[in-house]
Amino acid sequence: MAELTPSVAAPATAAPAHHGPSYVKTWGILLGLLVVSVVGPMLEIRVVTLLTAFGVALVKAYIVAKYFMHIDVEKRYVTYLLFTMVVLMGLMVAAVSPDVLKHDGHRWENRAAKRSVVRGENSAKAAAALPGAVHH
Amino acid sequence: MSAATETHGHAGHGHDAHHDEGFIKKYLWSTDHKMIGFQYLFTGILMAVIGGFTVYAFRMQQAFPGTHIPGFGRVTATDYNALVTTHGSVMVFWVAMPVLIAALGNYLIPLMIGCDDMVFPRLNRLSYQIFLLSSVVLVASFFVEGGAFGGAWTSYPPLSAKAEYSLTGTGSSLWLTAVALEFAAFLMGGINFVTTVMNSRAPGMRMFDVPMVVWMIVIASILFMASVGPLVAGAIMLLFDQQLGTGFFDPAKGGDPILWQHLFWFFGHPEVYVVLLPAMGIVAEIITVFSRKKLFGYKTVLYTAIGTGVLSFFVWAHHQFVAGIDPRMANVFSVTTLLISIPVAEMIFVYIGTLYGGSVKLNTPMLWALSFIAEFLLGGVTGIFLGASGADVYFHDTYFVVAHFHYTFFPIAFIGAFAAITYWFPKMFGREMNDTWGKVHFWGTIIPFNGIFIPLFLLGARGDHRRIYDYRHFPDLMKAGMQDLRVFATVCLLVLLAFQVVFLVNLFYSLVRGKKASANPWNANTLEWAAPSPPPHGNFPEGLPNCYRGPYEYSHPDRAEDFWPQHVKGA
Amino acid sequence: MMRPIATTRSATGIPTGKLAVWWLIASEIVIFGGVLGGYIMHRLGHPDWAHQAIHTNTWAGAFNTFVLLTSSLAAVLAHQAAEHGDGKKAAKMLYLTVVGGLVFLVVKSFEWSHEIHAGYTITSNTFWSFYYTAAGIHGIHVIVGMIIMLFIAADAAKGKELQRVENVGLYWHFVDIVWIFLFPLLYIAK
Amino acid sequence: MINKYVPSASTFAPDIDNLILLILAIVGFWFLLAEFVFFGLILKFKEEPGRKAQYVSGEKPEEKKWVSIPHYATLVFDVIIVVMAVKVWHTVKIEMPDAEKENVANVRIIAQQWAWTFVHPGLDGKLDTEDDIATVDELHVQEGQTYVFELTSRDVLHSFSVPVFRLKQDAIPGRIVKGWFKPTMTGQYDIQCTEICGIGHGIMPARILIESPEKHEAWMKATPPTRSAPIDFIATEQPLEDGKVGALNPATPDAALARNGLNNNGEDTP
Repeated sequence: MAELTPSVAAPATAAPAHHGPSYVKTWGILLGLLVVSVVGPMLEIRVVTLLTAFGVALVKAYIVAKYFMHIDVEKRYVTYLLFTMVVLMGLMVAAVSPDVLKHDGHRWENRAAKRSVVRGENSAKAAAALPGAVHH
Repeated sequence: MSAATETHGHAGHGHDAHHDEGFIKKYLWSTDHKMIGFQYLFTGILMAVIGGFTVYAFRMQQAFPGTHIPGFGRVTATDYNALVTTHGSVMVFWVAMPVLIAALGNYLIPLMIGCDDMVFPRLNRLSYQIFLLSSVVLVASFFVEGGAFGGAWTSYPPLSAKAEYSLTGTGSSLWLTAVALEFAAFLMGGINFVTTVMNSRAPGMRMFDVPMVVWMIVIASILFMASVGPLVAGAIMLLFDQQLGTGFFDPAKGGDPILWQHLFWFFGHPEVYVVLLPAMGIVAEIITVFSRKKLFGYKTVLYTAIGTGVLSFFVWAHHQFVAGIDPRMANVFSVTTLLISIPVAEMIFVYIGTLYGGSVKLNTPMLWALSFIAEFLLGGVTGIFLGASGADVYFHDTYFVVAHFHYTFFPIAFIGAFAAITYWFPKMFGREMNDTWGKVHFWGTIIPFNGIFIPLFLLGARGDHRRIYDYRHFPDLMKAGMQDLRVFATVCLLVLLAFQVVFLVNLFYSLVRGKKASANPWNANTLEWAAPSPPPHGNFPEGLPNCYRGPYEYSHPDRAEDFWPQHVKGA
Repeated sequence: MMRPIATTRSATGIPTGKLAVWWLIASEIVIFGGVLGGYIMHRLGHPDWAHQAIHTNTWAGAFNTFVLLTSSLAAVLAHQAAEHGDGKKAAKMLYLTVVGGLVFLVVKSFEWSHEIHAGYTITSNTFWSFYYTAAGIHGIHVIVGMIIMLFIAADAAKGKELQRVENVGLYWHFVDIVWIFLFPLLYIAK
Repeated sequence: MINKYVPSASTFAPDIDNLILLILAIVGFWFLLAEFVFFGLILKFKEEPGRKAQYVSGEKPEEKKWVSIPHYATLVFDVIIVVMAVKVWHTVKIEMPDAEKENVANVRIIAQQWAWTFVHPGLDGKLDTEDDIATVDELHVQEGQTYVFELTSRDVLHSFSVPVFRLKQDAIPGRIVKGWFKPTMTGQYDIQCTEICGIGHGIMPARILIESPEKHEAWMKATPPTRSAPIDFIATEQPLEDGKVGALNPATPDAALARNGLNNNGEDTP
């Protein structure tokens, strides 16, 4: 491919000299957080599970975005763009959940969904009651 | 490498020295944005013929139920649903989007921002190929056992999810695959458009020097990218429901059909603005050139277009007021729906304002652009009846809705496309279309168009509901005069379809025998008129142009001619 | 194939390839948003799914998270090498990243075959439908990323198109971030 | 305006008609004004040899005024319309008749591929009693009586629509949606399915017979009680195919097609 001009990193942005903690150190932090997110829920405490499982996931995502993807060095509107997409999904879920998440509302009732919850509970109890039910 | 260096003096990079490519390389395997634009355009026209045939068949059944339709035979209930579904899907996904966004976007964007091609030519070619594949998959679905999918272009489960309900099992999955492929094609195309306009503008072309049609196509691509995602996920889930028997949308398995409706319309409403904005851009270009007037408030139009785009993400559930969503949510969406009528109305007011003090030249492109405004006004205005939740209880899923969205979709997909084709034809093919035949086609389309849909407003208000293949089963809908309105609408459709032949003949005849066109036959300002007609590979043989001013400097006080091209340096 | 001048221009200051990848990531966020949004709404609406979720193998999920995080490290080291113009090292690191992807897929195939063998198929319960669909879409993105990475590594080894190393790295980090959210949603929420 | 063509036979029908009239007035005025100005400008500023167009950027405040006036006017009228619309929506879809204050009769509506099953309370006025009367494609109601209906579907989405009541509500499988109406006129009118539901979507018309109290009571006495499938058949996992549910086998899809002279493929059998 005869290339008139070598196309090493585009000149427009001087290649960002790496600053901040070394990549391997960041990797170490991420692994630590992974351990926290696995161990935390084992305590079976709901709020701890929420904090460790999902809170840590947010922190890990932030770290990967900042230190690996260098999103902070990038133009600001890139961050705004990605953040807008996430907010859009949040708004969609917020507007849809009164119909899908909840199984009844003003003058309507989703009997089939309520029934499937009861059926799920029953089959779980039945499975648990079986002698030598498989647990792992 | 210094991309920022002025490549003005550079006498066309290595492209021009290439040997004369063979037929395949030049027409079918080309990576030239103009050729890919033509591929989309002619595929879109071919699909429009399919869309036209389907509407001929089912409107004849509506007017003369149970009779033998010439060219089709008897329209059974199964056929009727398949024809209606095909008409809807083809016209939105395989005519409006390819012609307005992909064909014009591909052709115009590089030319109007003064560069030689899209940033990713091969990705551009691949996006057309996937689009072609989606068209083939859709057409194939007509011939499978059980026939084409018959559950309307919205494909609501459980009807679309279970073969024993829709009786078109294979057809449903092929339809869904075709739509998913089409989404993939337009995601790739969209990324290509947005990146090209962001990065490859001519030196000196600031944000507010970009022509309005380029802005509109970019905003449309962004709207599409941001809204199609959930429906791609929904399509995968529906395909699994259809083929694997999962229960995403099956109430018996804990799934929820309402989830599909939300995912569909979260995409569905931004989608109608995705096709509206390019048409608005086309109209802006044409009315400014042929009234020799600067666009009235460039920034107003741009900000209202962005405002419309943003608001279009918060209105979707007005399609579902009576569809079982929680009635308290309906009011929220009714408010946002009426709010979005404001920016769109403002855009129309600005276009009307542009005519003030102009020197309006009524040739064919201008007639199309002006009729877009006249017709779209009625489309927009009747949307208020449907956006107001109280009135929608009566109007939902009646022919009033059908007439409303045809008064918006027909101006967008057809009037907008005719305006663009007649305006840019000299640039695209280096020849001129016959203006008299153009006017014959114009009046032969506009008058019957109103003849079809005004009766449908009346029928809808009197209770005609949608997708009914034979109204004789409904005594209240066979009252005096109602069937006559249906016959009148169908006759007007036949007249309209007949006049499209005039357009096709004029198009293909002028392609070969039209009068030679100069580089700038309309004395317009935008950069594509700085290139020769038709522009060679690489667009600007004398070097890529710079941009010195906005696109709409017409009748500038301190300039002799009444136009001031963007690439001309001095006065 | 001659590259058009359009690709070399950079009015925004962001190289064209990277700008396109940011847009690709934006459109992918809404795709995964659709699947995960549907899953979260159903999961909160069906508390009984917890009994199904018990049968997911958390250790396999955790190990896979470790694998993807490590492959992200390799991807960013590849980018670092590419910035210094060392195409060879960048290619080596990219191959390491691809190996990480392979390990991820192998672990997942064992995990899935075990679960399917135990009777938890895609149609056994809507939880499992979401489980296989979400992880499946993510898996396809891993596979596509690996294939593209191999092409880019081949070019990088010859010192060509080194800016693409960073671009595919961005995509890979995004796929890793999706898994960072998938892991608690599918495996831990018991 | 609409009631000239479609009689308004329920208490909230006039409210909807008046709302439509209000919107028509506001929207009609703005539409005609915009078209008039639009065509006026085209004719006034048609191209004349030697006359150069003016240079108007539209950015100057006194120029912008010409657009911001209609802009704010649209906003004001939109607010008026939305307030009125929400009021009507509240009457039709949010408020429910209070069973204590007025005597309310309950009716059950079950939509299925291609027939409507209506369950009337019968003489005792209570549902799920021995004297319930289930009918196919014929809903008998009494003029002046407030009805609260429970609506569901057995298979796909349908939509219960009574144009003369200006009432429309989708029937969703697995969900029970409540609504109300109070007939104010006697007569026989169409019931439509306004959500595409397969090949029989066009042949599942039903009739609503609004009878005077005497005629209604006479009908109830004359019609033998017939049982029907429970409304939440999906919830109670009642298999549809058993067909033996209650005396009435409303209509398997094929039976509904045959009743309307079609074969299983939806073709007219000559």
